[in-house]
Amino acid sequence: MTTIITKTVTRICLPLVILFSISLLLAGHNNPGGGFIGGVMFASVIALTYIVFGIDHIRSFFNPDWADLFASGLLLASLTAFAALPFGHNFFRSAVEFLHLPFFGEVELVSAALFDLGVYFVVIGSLLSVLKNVGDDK
Amino acid sequence: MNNTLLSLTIAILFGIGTFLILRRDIVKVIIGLSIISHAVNMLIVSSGVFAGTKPPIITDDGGHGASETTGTIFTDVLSENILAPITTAGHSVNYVDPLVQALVLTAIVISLATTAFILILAYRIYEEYGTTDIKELRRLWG
Amino acid sequence: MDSFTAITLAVFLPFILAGILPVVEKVLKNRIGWYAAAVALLSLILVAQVAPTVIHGENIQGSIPWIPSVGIDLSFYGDGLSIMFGLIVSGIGVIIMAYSNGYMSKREDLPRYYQQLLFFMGSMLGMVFSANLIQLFIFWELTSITSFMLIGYWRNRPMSVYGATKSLLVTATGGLFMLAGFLLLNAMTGTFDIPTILHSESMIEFIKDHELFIFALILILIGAASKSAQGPFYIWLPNAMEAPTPVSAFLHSATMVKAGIYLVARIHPMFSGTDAWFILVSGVGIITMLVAGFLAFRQTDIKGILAYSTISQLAYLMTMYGYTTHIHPGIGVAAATFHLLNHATFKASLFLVAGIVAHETATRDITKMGGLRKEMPITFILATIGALAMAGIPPLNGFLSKELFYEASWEMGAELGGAFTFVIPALAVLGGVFTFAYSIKLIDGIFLGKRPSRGLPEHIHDPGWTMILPTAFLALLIILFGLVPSIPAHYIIEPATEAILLEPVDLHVSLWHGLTPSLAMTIVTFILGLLIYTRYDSIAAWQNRFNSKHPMISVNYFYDAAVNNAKSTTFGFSSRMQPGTIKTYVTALLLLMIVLFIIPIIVLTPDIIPSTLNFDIQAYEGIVYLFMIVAALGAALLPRYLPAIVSLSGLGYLVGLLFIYLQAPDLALTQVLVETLTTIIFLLAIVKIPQKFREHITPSVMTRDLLIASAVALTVFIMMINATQGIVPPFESLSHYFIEKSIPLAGGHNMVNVVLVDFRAYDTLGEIAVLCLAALGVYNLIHSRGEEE
Amino acid sequence: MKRYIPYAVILGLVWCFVHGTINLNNFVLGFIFAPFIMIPFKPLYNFEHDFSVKRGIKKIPPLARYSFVLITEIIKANIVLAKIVLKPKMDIKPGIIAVPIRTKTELGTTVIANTITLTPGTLTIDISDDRSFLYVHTIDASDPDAVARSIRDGLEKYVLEAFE
Amino acid sequence: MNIVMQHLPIILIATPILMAALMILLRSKPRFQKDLNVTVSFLLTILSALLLLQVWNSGIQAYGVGEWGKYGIILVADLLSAGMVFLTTCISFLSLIYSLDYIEKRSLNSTYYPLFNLLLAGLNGSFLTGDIFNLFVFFELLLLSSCGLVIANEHGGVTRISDKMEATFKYLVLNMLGAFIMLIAVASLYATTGTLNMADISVKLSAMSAAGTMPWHVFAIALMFIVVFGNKAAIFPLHYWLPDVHPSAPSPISAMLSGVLINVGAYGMIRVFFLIFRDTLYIFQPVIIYLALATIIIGAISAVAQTDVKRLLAYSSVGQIGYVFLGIGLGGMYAITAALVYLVNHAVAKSMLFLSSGGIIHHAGTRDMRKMGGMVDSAPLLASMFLVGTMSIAGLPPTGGFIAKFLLFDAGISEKYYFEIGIALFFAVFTLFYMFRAWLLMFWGEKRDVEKYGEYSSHKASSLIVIPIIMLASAVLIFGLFAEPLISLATATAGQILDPQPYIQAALTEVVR
Amino acid sequence: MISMFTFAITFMVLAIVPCIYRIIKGPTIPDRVVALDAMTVVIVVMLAIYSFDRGSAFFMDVALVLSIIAFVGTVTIAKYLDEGVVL
Amino acid sequence: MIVDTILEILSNIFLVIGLFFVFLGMLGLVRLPDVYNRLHTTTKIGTLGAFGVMISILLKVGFSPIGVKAITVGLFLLLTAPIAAHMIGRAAHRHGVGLCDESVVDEYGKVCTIKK
Ligand code: NA
Ligand code: NA
Repeated sequence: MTTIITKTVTRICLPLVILFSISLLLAGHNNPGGGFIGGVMFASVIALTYIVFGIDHIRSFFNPDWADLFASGLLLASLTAFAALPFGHNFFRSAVEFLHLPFFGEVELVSAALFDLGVYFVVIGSLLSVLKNVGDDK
Repeated sequence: MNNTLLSLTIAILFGIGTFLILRRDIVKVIIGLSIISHAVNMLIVSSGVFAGTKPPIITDDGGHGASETTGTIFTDVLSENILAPITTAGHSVNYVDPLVQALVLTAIVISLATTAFILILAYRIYEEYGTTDIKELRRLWG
Repeated sequence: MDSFTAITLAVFLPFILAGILPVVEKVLKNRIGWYAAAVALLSLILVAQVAPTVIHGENIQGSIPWIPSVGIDLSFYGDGLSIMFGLIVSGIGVIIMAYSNGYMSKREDLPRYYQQLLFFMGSMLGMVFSANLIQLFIFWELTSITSFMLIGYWRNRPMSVYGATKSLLVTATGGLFMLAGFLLLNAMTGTFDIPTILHSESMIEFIKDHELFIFALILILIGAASKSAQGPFYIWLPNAMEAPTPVSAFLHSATMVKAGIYLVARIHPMFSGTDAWFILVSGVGIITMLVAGFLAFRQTDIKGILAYSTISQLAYLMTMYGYTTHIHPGIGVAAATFHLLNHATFKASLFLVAGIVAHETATRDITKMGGLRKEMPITFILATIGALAMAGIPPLNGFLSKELFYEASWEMGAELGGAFTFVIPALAVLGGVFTFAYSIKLIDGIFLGKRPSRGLPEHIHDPGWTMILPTAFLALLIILFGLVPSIPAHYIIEPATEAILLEPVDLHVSLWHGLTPSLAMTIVTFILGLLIYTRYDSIAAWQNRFNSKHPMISVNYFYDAAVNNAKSTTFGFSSRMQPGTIKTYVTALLLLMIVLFIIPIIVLTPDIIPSTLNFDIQAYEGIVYLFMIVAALGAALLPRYLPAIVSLSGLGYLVGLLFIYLQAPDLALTQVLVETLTTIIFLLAIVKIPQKFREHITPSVMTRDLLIASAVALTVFIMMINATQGIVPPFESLSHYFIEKSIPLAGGHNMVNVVLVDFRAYDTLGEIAVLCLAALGVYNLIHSRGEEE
Repeated sequence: MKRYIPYAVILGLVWCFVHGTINLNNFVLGFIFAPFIMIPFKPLYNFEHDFSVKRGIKKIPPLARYSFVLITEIIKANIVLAKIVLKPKMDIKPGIIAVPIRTKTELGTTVIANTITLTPGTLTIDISDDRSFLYVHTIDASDPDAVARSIRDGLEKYVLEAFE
Repeated sequence: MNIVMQHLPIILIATPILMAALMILLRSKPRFQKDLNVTVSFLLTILSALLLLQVWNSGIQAYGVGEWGKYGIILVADLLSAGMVFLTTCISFLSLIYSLDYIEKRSLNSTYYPLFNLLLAGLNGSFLTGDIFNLFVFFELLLLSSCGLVIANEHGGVTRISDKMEATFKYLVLNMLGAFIMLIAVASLYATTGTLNMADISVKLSAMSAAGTMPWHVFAIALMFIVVFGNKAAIFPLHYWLPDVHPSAPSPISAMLSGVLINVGAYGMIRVFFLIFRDTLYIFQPVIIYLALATIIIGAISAVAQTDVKRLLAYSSVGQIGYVFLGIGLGGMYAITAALVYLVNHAVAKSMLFLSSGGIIHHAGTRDMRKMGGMVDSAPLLASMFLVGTMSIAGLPPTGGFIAKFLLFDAGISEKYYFEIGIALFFAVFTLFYMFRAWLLMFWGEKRDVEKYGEYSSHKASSLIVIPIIMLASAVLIFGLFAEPLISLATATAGQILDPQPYIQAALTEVVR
Repeated sequence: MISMFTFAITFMVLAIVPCIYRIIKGPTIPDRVVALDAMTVVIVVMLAIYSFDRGSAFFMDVALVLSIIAFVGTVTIAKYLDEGVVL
Repeated sequence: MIVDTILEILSNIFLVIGLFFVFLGMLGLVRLPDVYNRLHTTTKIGTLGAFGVMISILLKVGFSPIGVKAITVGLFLLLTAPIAAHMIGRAAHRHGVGLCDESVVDEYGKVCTIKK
């Protein structure tokens, strides 16, 4: 078992890193980052909690089905790509919209971001599914 | 990106990886594959073709729509033998080649997936065979 | 109905009507044999219906489009030769099917039996009427397959399976060679159409002068010889006797084995008249005739005698088709064609008799029989007619064709001159001697002499009329053809001979020719035949001694050795080729890459080192390169897993650092993340892999591996320094497009990300699918244990 | 919901920091995300006592004091170690000693442990099962009691003030 | 319907990916999972037929994913790719039906459907893509999905799990190496031409060739692709993984691997060499021919040595793919036609044989042919189906295999490759020998020693297992009896292959934003 | 004239030498892990300098990610060493 | 103006000191006798040096993205470095890595052996 010291710092890191991962996901289109990088970041911090607190302990309160997550990610990604078809466009045709929101100012809405979200889910889901499957294997 | 010493390094990594995949221990083989995968990734990046110095992230845009133009014509008129893109003479680009980086990203992710699979496979093989020696891993032969 | 339709129907009706046999069986039950006979009769009628047209010198031709893109149509050609074969095939077919009603037990799988017989008959008819070499080949191989199925009719008996396998391997293989011959013929003439070649003198001239002539001839003759059991290919026929006797009578005496003869006759116009033709066809024929004749004489199994006799008789035909003389160019051909017809009648009748005898006595061993003439008088008479015809006793048809054979041999000998003047006729006589001897042996062994005290059933009698009548009909033909030879000669042999020689033929056959050399040869034959028959025991003793001393003088020895040892021999090869260790496989791949890489260097002799190499780097960059090499070496050389993995991880971070120098922040991010995750998974894996094994690398292995590794490194290096010279002007990278359109069209500043999620998002879709696959695969790996629930 | 507020505030700031631009937009974004991140991991965090602004403000001076001491100690530590590393002859007397601690909360224990690690010559190796001792590796273990004393009197006091 | 017709190429690739995701999400509802997948798979078969029809009627279709034209990724459906896709969807549909009864429930309901769908996506994607890097991505998709499927559990458990893993490991290592080499080649190609679009590369390389500025290393790149595709197709000396992997997989997957997956290598070879590296043909053609001959020899001789029915079939695949490559290497119009016909016939026959072998294994409870015998009485249907396949592989009429061999030999001889065809012919005899020997060992001869090996299973193969076999066997016969449609299709395809201008025209005039 | 940047980067690269030495030399596994961890710190510093020199924050992101992920890695290896398991 | 100059000088000093300390920390890896002592130099000197460099950058660029991120990185290192050191040290000891010969006391070792 890891010590209280490690656990405490992991507790501190966990939200920070998750936040960072979301930041990387959202920033990806204009800055380094994106779905994959954000996803790996997320997966590694969950892995860290698994490692530090023990997979069974984490699972007692936080036990998403990672397979469902990566499947949904793949579904989301492919549906995003399909979404262009009803509009008379080719598969994966992207759309860019610039929205003016009252508080945030100009916000760029990119259909590709939805795809990137799918990537994000797939990365998180698949990596953690691997870790969980192997970790469970006694 | 004509960099001979980098090419040499990549080649040497290739050699080292090759040496490892010729070993008898499957874990060593996998390590060898990892090294080669690094080498390949670097190789792809170094085959980028722009001599730019900036990362391929456009920073200086004054609002959407405007951006750096590269002075390039993009048309394909096969009948007239015009093969896009065609740049104006003496043109130089600030960025490094974004395409190769995207390719490498894909390659890295794929090799992560493959490596994960092959590692767990090695783990199961050990469970089944009780060894990691490739010489004993030859029930299938002849 | 026009002739073409009639022939088409004659060929395909057996297939179609056989196809519905299982349905017919529901109605007719055990009597489907008669249905089959009716089908055969239908074909016979259809063939006979067109015969007059052909006899009048008019050939039948027509085609249905089949594979026009390679110039192969379903086309039929009916000339005298085809019609003769068509009549034999369908005629004997009727007899055999009828006979089978009595022969085949009701307990047998009759639908299968008749179905295969009819398939065979259809294939045979298709073969003889094919106007097209490829079509001919197709039907040819179909006869091989149906023969295979019929020989293996009793499919659980090892000897049946052995015989069936042998026949298939020999004949189908021969067929493949024949196909190659046809292809060469096509390469020479540009057509597969037989009539086209036959009717073009220039083409035939061209073939004979062509450099591929001899190859085509040999290949086609291999096919013919294998089918007709000539030369070394004879070995399958004796074993084919495992088939039900009617099958042997039909396929392995009267019809299928003559396919090779048919082929020789068919290609006669294209290839004959050359030395090669004579040497190959007649040479092989004579040797086979003598050897098989002797072996037939030595058999004790009735069907064994008949089988070897068939081989020997077919060799007669071969020999004669090889003869071409200046004075009577057609004499050999005519003799062969006549003998072919006669052989079909007497050999089929003998087989049917053999079937009757075996059916009644429950044995086929001639040494266990004797004196049956009293118990089965009708059978005895029929057998005697057949045997005497085979022995060449007048006034039966066998005598006539043997006379022609002797005449042709005499003339051929004279034509060649020198020693051949007597050698050729002498060899022919020797063949006749054996024939005479085993024919007598057959009758003597079964019907004459004393009935053995033990081994035979109590009550032996003539069979029912279903078996007698067909046999009797054949015997009738034997006598008819002998007494009135002008009927077959005029209506069958002449048209057939004309078809082969491509010129009008006037054939005069009669019982009395006058005092000719051939008459003398016949008399010598009878005397010598009687003589060696009486000396049978000493000859047998001599041969047994010889065989035990020289077991290798047997084609069967080689066949069995090849087939039985095939697995063990090839296993040695295959286990050396496929040693099972992945190292070999990897080495092969790498060596192939290296070798292939060298090819352009050798062929083009380029400057493999470009002149514009750039060695200009910052010092720190160089040091990082060095670090990477050191870290990689660490990962390679550290003997234990964990240190190696730590070193590998270090390499990964350094690669990330390098990506920074290469202006790739996204890559660096991904690299360090992936590196760490890889390390975690490495640790997960080695948790359960304690390092028990440690490789001891011998110096020789080390040297070899280092050589391979260096060669790979060199290959990559040369590839890279050349490839990184930049895009060949005037072309440009399409990355320009991304720089220009990233923001306006995709709304993103990070071009790498835009490429990933927009321009090449499709790649990324594949990439995330790969990630899912890894997860699914790992799930499968972990959950693959244990039994199914 | 109230107890999320401190976390939300912190995460709002974190968002600004990782994003690199400190402005209201970013803060609000982080603030909004915070609950969603925290809820699944609720059991990992101690939500017993509600957050009070007053208490938070009261903690600022001790925190500042602690930070100041920490920084000076760190600098000292570095200079000491730099000397050791640069000295041509290694004459150190390292060892692991047990140091009793008075902190009770997990955060306090962690902070003191980390502080010890960051300060001169000491490095927390482990904590005893009852959390009353820290096992500290020290480069100069010639007088273990002195080390333990200096920790108790120096750093631990400030940690207790600021974090408990 | 119109929208479907417009997007046929991508639908054939993306739908399986979508289905894979759905199948994972639906894994708690096995019935629905099964029904949905079978339905969609069937529809895909129809759609692929429509695509082929569309290409046949209105020429080569290019589809720009994301409407980026050659700057993104385009899919190109010409007769070759559309034909391959049609073949793939047909065989995979039948294999899927077969799997429903053959694969053990715990695999079937957890990972089998998604893996199978991704395999299909990988195949269709590899065939349709017009982008060389995308080809790499889909190769990886193929690799990992087939690895996952090889270790899927099947009923009966005749194949040891350890064997599956050993085989998978070898497969994976060799293919990872292949992938690395492919990346080197692709990167070098990009560095030389500045594009990844195959049509574009082709245009640029021909222009370089015409101007005399083509660098020599393009030849080296071309030859590296032989390693890449040769590895996928398992030609000598890259065949080693095949005899280990194909038999270890569950039979429907063996059918997919041997029937379809190795064709990817042949396809890639044709596509890359006749589209991109036309100007280097004169160097690589002899190389391919001799590698093909070596492959034929190795496959033929090794197959004779086998006693395991699936391993025998696998070696036979090695030999047979050698014939396909011989056709590719000969390179003329007729030879390519022959190679394509050969490929299709082999695909159909071999998948049928592997599916039958699954039935045989169920029946006999072993893969060792020496422990079988006389099964013709207890399994007459399998016997006749296997015989049809045997005849086709052996090249006997009236099966498609004969037509294929005939065309190939004729093509070779008409192009004066006498020696090469001689070798090929000689080893065709081996094929005949080992195929019939196998059939005889299993179905004829004395019934097996019951005391030693136990009774044959009395369990009758269900219609899910029988129907796919019968359908494929009928196809084998149809290709033999009515060969003209296939040959004309192959001829038209060969025409497109040898004249890449229409392909380039279609690919590069795709609308670009 | 060597710029400040080149000097700093070169200096940091030289700081990696001891890390690599320890990674290779060991002698114990913890030694290697310490060295690996230390190497990431140096790389982080290099990234920071590089980022500053280029005036772009992109490389800073890499530095942040590296410092986080290296922590994860170190904890994992340490736990493995300590308990012989990872998860 | 003067403020700028002072900041510039200060930042350069921080930079030089930071770099120097990072280097020293790494040098410690070679010079110090065992893993525990090496942990001292890398975590303390290395981290502080890194922090110094980050401060220097912050001083140079102010609260621009680069500066803010730099200080984020620095803080994160300060937070995690001790934990890493603690984990490694603990693991090393429990893994059986003994203290160097110069060591004078090992109170933890006793506890460990009792536990085992
Ligand atoms: Na790696
Ligand atoms: Na750290």
